[in-house]
This record gives sequence, C-alpha cells and structure tokens, in this order.
Amino acid sequence: MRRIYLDNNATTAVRPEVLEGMLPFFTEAFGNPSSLHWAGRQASPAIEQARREVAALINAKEEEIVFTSCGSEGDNLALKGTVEALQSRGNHIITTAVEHPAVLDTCRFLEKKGVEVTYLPVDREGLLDLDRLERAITSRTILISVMWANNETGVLFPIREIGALARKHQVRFFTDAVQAAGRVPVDVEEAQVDLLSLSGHKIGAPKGVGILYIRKGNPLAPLIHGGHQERRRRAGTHNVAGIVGLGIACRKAAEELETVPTRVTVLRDRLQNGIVSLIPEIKVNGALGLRLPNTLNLCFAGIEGEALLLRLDMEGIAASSGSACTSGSLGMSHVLEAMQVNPLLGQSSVRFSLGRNTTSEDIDRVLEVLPPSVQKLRDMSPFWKAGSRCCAVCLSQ
Amino acid sequence: MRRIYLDNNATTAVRPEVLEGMLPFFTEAFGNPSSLHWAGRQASPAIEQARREVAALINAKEEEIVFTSCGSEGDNLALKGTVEALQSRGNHIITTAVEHPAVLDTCRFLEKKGVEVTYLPVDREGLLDLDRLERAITSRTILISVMWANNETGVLFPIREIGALARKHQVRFFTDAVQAAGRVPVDVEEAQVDLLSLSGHKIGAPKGVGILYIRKGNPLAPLIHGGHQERRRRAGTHNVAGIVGLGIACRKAAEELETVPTRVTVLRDRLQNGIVSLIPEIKVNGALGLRLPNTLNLCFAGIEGEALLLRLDMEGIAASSGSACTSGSLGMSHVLEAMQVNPLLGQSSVRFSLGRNTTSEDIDRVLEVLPPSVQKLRDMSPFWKAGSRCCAVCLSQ
Amino acid sequence: MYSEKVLDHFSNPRNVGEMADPDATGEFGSSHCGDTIKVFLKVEDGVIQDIKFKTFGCAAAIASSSMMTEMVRGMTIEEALQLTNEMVAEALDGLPPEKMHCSCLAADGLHKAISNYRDGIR
Amino acid sequence: MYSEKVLDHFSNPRNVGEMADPDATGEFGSSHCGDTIKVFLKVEDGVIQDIKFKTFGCAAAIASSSMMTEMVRGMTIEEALQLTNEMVAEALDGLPPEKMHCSCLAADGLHKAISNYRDGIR
Ligand SMILES: Cc1ncc(COP(=O)(O)O)c(C=O)c1O
Ligand SMILES: Cc1ncc(COP(=O)(O)O)c(C=O)c1O
Repeated sequence: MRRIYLDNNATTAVRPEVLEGMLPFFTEAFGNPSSLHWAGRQASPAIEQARREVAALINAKEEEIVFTSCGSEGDNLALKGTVEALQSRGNHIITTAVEHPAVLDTCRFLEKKGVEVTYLPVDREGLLDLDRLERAITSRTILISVMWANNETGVLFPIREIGALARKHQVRFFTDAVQAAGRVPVDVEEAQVDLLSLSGHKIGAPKGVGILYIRKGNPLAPLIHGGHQERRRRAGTHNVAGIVGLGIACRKAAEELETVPTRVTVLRDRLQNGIVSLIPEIKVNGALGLRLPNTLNLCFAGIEGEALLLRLDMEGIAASSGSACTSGSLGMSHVLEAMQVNPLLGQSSVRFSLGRNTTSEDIDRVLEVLPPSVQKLRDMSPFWKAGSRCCAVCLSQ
Repeated sequence: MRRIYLDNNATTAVRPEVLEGMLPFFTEAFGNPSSLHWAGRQASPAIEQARREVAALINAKEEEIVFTSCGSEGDNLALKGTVEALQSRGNHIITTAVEHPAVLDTCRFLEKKGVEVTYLPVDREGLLDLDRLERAITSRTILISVMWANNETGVLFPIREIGALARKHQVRFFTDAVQAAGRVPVDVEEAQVDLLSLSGHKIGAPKGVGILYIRKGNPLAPLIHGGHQERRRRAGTHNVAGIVGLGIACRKAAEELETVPTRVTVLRDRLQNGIVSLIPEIKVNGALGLRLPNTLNLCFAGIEGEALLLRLDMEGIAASSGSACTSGSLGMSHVLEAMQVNPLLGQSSVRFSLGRNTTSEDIDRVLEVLPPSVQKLRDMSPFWKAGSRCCAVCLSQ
Repeated sequence: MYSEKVLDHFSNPRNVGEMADPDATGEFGSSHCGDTIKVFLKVEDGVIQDIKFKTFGCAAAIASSSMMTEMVRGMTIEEALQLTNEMVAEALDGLPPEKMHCSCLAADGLHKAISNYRDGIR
Repeated sequence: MYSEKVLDHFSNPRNVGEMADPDATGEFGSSHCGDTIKVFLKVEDGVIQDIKFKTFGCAAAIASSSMMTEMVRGMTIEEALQLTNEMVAEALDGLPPEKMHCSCLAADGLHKAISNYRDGIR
C-alpha cells in the first residue's frame, strides 16, 4: 500500500543529505569535541560549522546558539532559566493559552513555585489581541513567551509586533519557533526576539537535537549544570552527529525557503479546497491567511477525530489529531478549546501537515479516501444528520 | 600514522552493530513514537525494545527506565528532581568531593537555593570512609549521591554497602553509573540503588542519549516539563535512533561482561606495569585493586600533563588529562586535589582509558612512545632532577 | 496498538444503524471523553431478537459497540445484563490500557436500553 | 587548535637547557596555572649573546618560551625589555584564547632575568 505521510508537524524523516553528513561522526570521527587530541579535533570544528549554519538560518550570531536535545528542553531552559536569572527583577510571565505543552506545563510548574503567569486568550480564529498583551505587562513582568507558529493549527503570531512591544517595555521576549524555523523566514534581529527555540526533527534533522538562541546580554541559569560545554549554558557531551545533522538541515532549509513553502502552500490549499468542496459541514481551524504553509486543521462534524485517523491510517495516510503529544490523550485539544470551538465539534479535529516531499498525487489520494471515510463514520454516528441543527450550530461557531 | 584511542572514558566510537540497528530509524522508520499511525507504530515498539535491553543490563524493570539526552541530564534530573519532590521532607544531600561536574555543579547550584550539601572527602587512594558517610546522615537528609566509578581514576565505590546504609536510614540513594554501567556488573536490586544515571556514548551507543533509572515509588519532579512522554517524567520527542542504539549497546555490553573486562584488565595492567618499570618517579592514582578494568591514571613527576598529551597526540595516541570535561581548563583536577596529591605532581596527571577494541599492539606502541616523550619534557623542565628531593617528595605523598 | 479483532470490528462494524420500530432504545455518553452510544433493541419473550447501534467515538468505542451487539443477540435480557465491559474487551482480544474506558460505553449503553425496556420507555 | 608554529616550537624547542656560567637567571611562575619558566642569560656589552630556558607547562608555555629565546637573542637588554607576551603569541601565529595567559610566562621570565642581571643577581 502506498504510504502518504501528512504529519510533518509531529516529526519529519531525516533528509538523505543530512544522514550522509552525520554518518562519519558515529564511527570514524567519533571523538568528544571537548578532547584536545586528534579525535576531539575531528569533532569540534564540525560543531562550530553547524553552529554557523543554524545561526545563519535565523540571523543570529554563532555564540548566541546553545545546542539542546529537543524543542522541549529549549522551552524549559528559556522559561526556567529566565525566571532563575531574573528573580530579583520580577516574577511575572505573559504567555498564551495555545502554547505547546512544553511551555504551558512549564508555566504551570513555575506557578506552583510562586511565579505569576498570564495566559492570554485567542479569538475564534486563534489570533491574539496585541492591546491586551500590552496591557498585561506590569513592572514585575520578566518574560513574554509567544510561539512563532502554532503546531496544531499553523496559525502564525505577530512576532515582529510582539518583539517591538517587548523591547518598548524592556521585557525579554521568548518565542517557541519549533514549527516555524526553516518553514517560514525567521529573523531574530528583525523580530527583536531575545530567546528562540528550535527542534531539529521538524526540519529533516534527527530527533534528539535542537537549539536555544540566547541573545547576547540575556544571561540564563542553566537547566543542565555540569561540564563547561556551550560556555556553561548547557552541560553534557555534545550530540555531535545530531548537531552536524541539524547544521545541514538548517542550511538546506535556508536554501529552500523561497521554493518549498510556495510549493507546499499550493498543495495545502488544494487539499483544503478539495475537502471543502467534497465534504459537507466541515470547519477549517485557524485564520486562513495567517498560517504556516504546510498546516491544515479541520473539524468534521459528527465524528470523532481519532476514529477518522485510524481509518486514514488503514489506507496508508498518516495524519494527526491535535499535536502528536496530545493525540495520545483524549478529549479536545487545548488549542481548539481556547479558540472556543464547540466541544463536540472539537473532538472531530484532524491535522494534515505537509512536507517538502508531499506530492500532488498524495493530495489526490487523500481527496479520494477522505470523503468515504468521513461518510462511513458519520453513518454510524448518533450525532450526524446531514444539515441537522447540531452540525449547523457547530459550524457557525 | 597509526591511531591509538585510549580515551574511552571521554567517549567511545559507536559500535558497528549499533549504527546498523539505528540506521532505519532516521529515514524509513522515522515516525514519532507518540503518533498513532503507521509511522508512529514503526518507532514505538523499537523504543520499548530498547527499554527492555537497558533495564536488563542493570536488572531494573522497564517502567523504571527514563530516557534522557546524556549523563549530565540524568544527574541533574536525579538531584534537582529529588530536591523538588522531597522538599517537605528535608533539604540535605550527601555526596563526595570527587563526583563528576554534572553532580558537583548541580549541588553547588542547589546550595545557592538553600539546600545543604555535605561533600565527603576521600583518602589518598580515592576511597570513602563509610562510617563518616553514615554519621553525615541526619533527619533532614533526602539523598545520598555517590558515583559508581570515578571517571578520572576509575576508583570503584562500595555501592552495595552505601545502598544498604541508605536503605537502613531510609534515604534515597542515587549513583552516577556513567562510567560503570556496561563495564562492570551493575545491579540496582543487589546494590539497593534508587536512582542511577547512564550515558550511551561511553559504551558504544551514540552521543545524545542516556537514561535515568528511577526505582518505583521514588517520584521525581521532571527537569523537562511538557508532553506526556516517558510517563511525564521527561518531555520531548524521543530520540528514537539514539534510544535504539542505546538498547543494542546495552545488550552487547551485557553479553560481553564476562569477557571484555577480563581482557581489558590484562592490557591495562600490562600498560601500568610497563610504565612503572620503564619510567622512574611516576605515581599511579587510585586504589590499585578497586578500579574500573579500563582506567589508568598516572602522574609523571616534573612535567605538565597537557604537554605530554600533546606529545602523545602527535604520535597518534589519544589520552586525556583528568576528565575530558575539565581538560580544557587548567590546573589540577578536583579529584586529585581531593586525594591530596601534591599540586605540582597533580598537574602532571594523564589518564589512559582502554576500550573493547584496544589491542596488545596498542599497548606496545604506548610503551614505546611514552618513555622518550616523558624524558623529553623532563629534560626541559625546571622541576626535574632524576632522584631529586622534589620528585621524591611528590611520589611519597 | 489495536488487536486484529478491534480493527476488524472498527472497519466493518456489525449491526450499525437505527431501527424503524424498536422495543427500546438507550443512549449513554461517557463523561470521560464524550464518546456516545445509542442502542436499539428488539425483544421477544425476554430474548434479544435484534440489536442495532450508533456510536460516536474512537476506534475502541466503535469496535466495542459492534462486538457487544454480536455477543448479546439471542441472549435473554437477564443474560445480557450480566455482560460487562471487560467481557467485551476480552472478546476483542484486549484493548490498550488507556482505551479500556472506551469499552465501557458498549455494556453501559446496552444496560441503559434494557432498563428503558423494563421501564417501558421506548 | 594550535598553529603549525606552536606545534613546531613545542616539538623542537630552541635553546632548551641550562647554562654553565650564566650572567643572570630568572625564574617566573604563573599564579594562574602553576606553569614555570627558568631563563638563563649571557649578556655582553648590553646585548643578549646567549639564552637558554627550562619550562614546566603546557604546549603553549613551552612554545612561547622557545619563541621568546629566538626573538631576543642578539637584542640589547633595553630592546628585550620591550618584548611583550602578545608579541610572542603573534610570532607563533596566535594562541587559543584560553591559552593566551600561557604566553605571559615567556616575556615575564625574560624580564625577571634582565632585572636580576641589572641587580647583579646571578
Ligand atoms: C562519571 C560521569 N558522570 C557524568 C558524565 C556526563 O555524561 P555526559 O557527557 O553524557 O553528559 C560523565 C562523562 O563525562 C562521567 O564520566
Ligand atoms: C510548537 C512546539 N514546541 C515544542 C515542541 C517540542 O519539541 P520536541 O518534541 O523536539 O521536544 C513541539 C513539537 O511537538 C512543537 O510543535
């Protein structure tokens, strides 16, 4: 059976050129970059090369890049590290209700430790109210944490405007760019971002590597104490092969930033328009004009998302319901909840996230498989009556 | 030039069978194990298989294994996670003066946060006084943290006895087994260990993966909050390939635990005896009968360790001066300092750490290269006079 | 993650649909995850002659519903009241732990319909 | 990490050794890392005719010592006093930042010897 992977927001395959570049660092050039001998000297320049490539993708300086093990680590380091470093200055964080669990769960932990957290709401399209954000800033505010792009809906936040606000009020600004970096232009200078997290496995690098960008002059307490690696900002022997892979993936993403997103947008829009025209009573989640090129999140009134996922899976199509992290848990995603999606409708959400390898044939196949799959589940749903008030109500919300 | 790698305590090459087992998980079976679809199902059983293999190596239960990104993360999680979880019960930690920086630096950080830390001294052989350890336990003690084997000298600590003491006083016991696991028998049941850290790259798995063993009934606060991975004990998308590699490396290490250490001990002892007989005024650091099979740490009176390392490096021999983490910094290692090695002599320390691939020819070559290299440096040292009082004093200490 | 039997009953659920003239219906919704079943019964001489269902829920909920209908057809209503969710899950060769609660739907929906039948509620 | 020149001067240091009958000696130890140099001078008509050294220290310290001796041989002692550690490091095509302090040894040891020479200390 032909397999179609439309879950690139959960993870991506390692690019062949990335794997190729990594391979020598497992067996031949296996040294610890902290070692002074030949084996160490095989590894350390490769790390610095990767640092340059990552820095170039986001327009940062090399020394502002700290290698981490994943996006979640970067998020935790940014939040906890700032709270720890700036505790004398204040204890208030502003974030949004739709952040990734790596931010939200960390904020809840920090609340237990006495930090005050404001969770800004979003509107029905998933958008923030910037005035509200500005009004939330107090003299005790030490950090604004707003993701660059939402992983479930793909909604892009006005990072540049938030950066300007943060600068104006002299508050640090952290953005979780795990879904954005390498997919849309990300420029820490232009956006006036102070901290930014990125995860390799979302852009064709392997799992187990990421970065936190830390603007010069924004000292953080480390999350992982120990050796002198990463200028004491992150201890632990470097994941050399992973870091090399991340460097190549960032270089490739930068090279393709003009072409791939354009192509992916066309495919995503074709998928969206196809679904809208073939399947009645669906809802596209997230502001249409303000999304990542690759993401399409929909509700299919009357059915349950996970059942639809499994049906697609049986046809070889991989998609997801909410984020991969929460699709193991039940009920509606916190993102759709924050967008005030009707709870019954919210349970029917499915996310298609395209990748650089997605083809037109893939989209054709989804448009062939999806309508009968939805219909079959609707036929067995006690909540489904075509044109019924229930669904009409759902959709109008 | 033939290259001889005798720095296996810094890092090891990935074993060929490990790399082979990892490869599919970069490109073909690249799914996120948290995903419900086919791509996720390619990855998740591999993770659980690896978990069983790691658990088997240390005689733990699968659900007691939490995958981390490195030994340092495991150390930080064990220490900070325990302090956070048991803060209502007490705030005193007992550790040793010779732990790895990932433990020591974390303890120093915790001290700043109000935790009381006892750093137990060691004797000139690097050994602990167990009575002193027991006397240090108070009603406020929540954790004893003693490494299984010292990374610089290879000295093995009496983990079983410490485990019994900890159990008797109902104090949690954490051991950093980064240098021990896979090299000497490690059994968490027999040793009554509650927490144990391990790092893949020391035993033929890649860099960027490790574990923390957490005995059932010893809840910890996570270091990395976020998704539901690892039963909420460690968030972040799994490093699937790395974890698979760790599983294979643990299985292989378990298979070879009868043979490799025996062979390595013979080679190490031959190196040691050769050096002792060929080079005057040297000192072997660490209790001779109580060391890891692969580790040999020596002082060469009158010269500086890093200079000797570079000389060896020019001959293709990779060794290290203290741990890889601190060999970038200057002065004597904290471990030799704790062992009361004379400061001048302490600066001349070199560590040879053998591996499963070390051959008899490698040892021959070191024994050929080392004496003239030492002599050449001694010839230019203002502190060297064969048989002089200075060196005699150093050696007698 | 799912057994062959679950996948089979999910892909080809038995006895899906409504009933024109049921002797009783029962609706049951899980407060845990919002999954909902509607059961339609045809009872003759105390024996379940026909049964239909509609379910909103995940694969486990749908498969459990389908399996339940297969199991109770031909049973007396007393026998059917003995059916537990565990029995349904077992008949499906098990469910993943985090999905066990989805099987509750099936037996609970059935019991609701039987209780409605006894109370004379259609 | 080290330049070719550093490696060369480290492997084949020039002017290593002691001097039978020096006009002056100077010893200097870094408080930072314990590295130590001992410099032996032969001075004639205010000009450094011969120079020898012994150094305990890392490769950077040894190479800096060797380079320093090459640089000052034939200089007047006034000229030699102008020699800085930076000049030595530069002559070696640079040193890694964390090793810069090792080059201090060389010039400081030289200046110590010259000052001893002026003070008439052997
Ligand atoms: C005893 C010990 N603990 C912890 C570590 C840290 O491990 P990693 O570098 O994987 O973080 C090391 C490795 O240098 C070690 O030898
Ligand atoms: C927006 C966002 N932040 C953080 C993360 C966490 O990244 P990782 O899984 O690499 O820890 C993800 C990935 O799921 C994400 O989409």
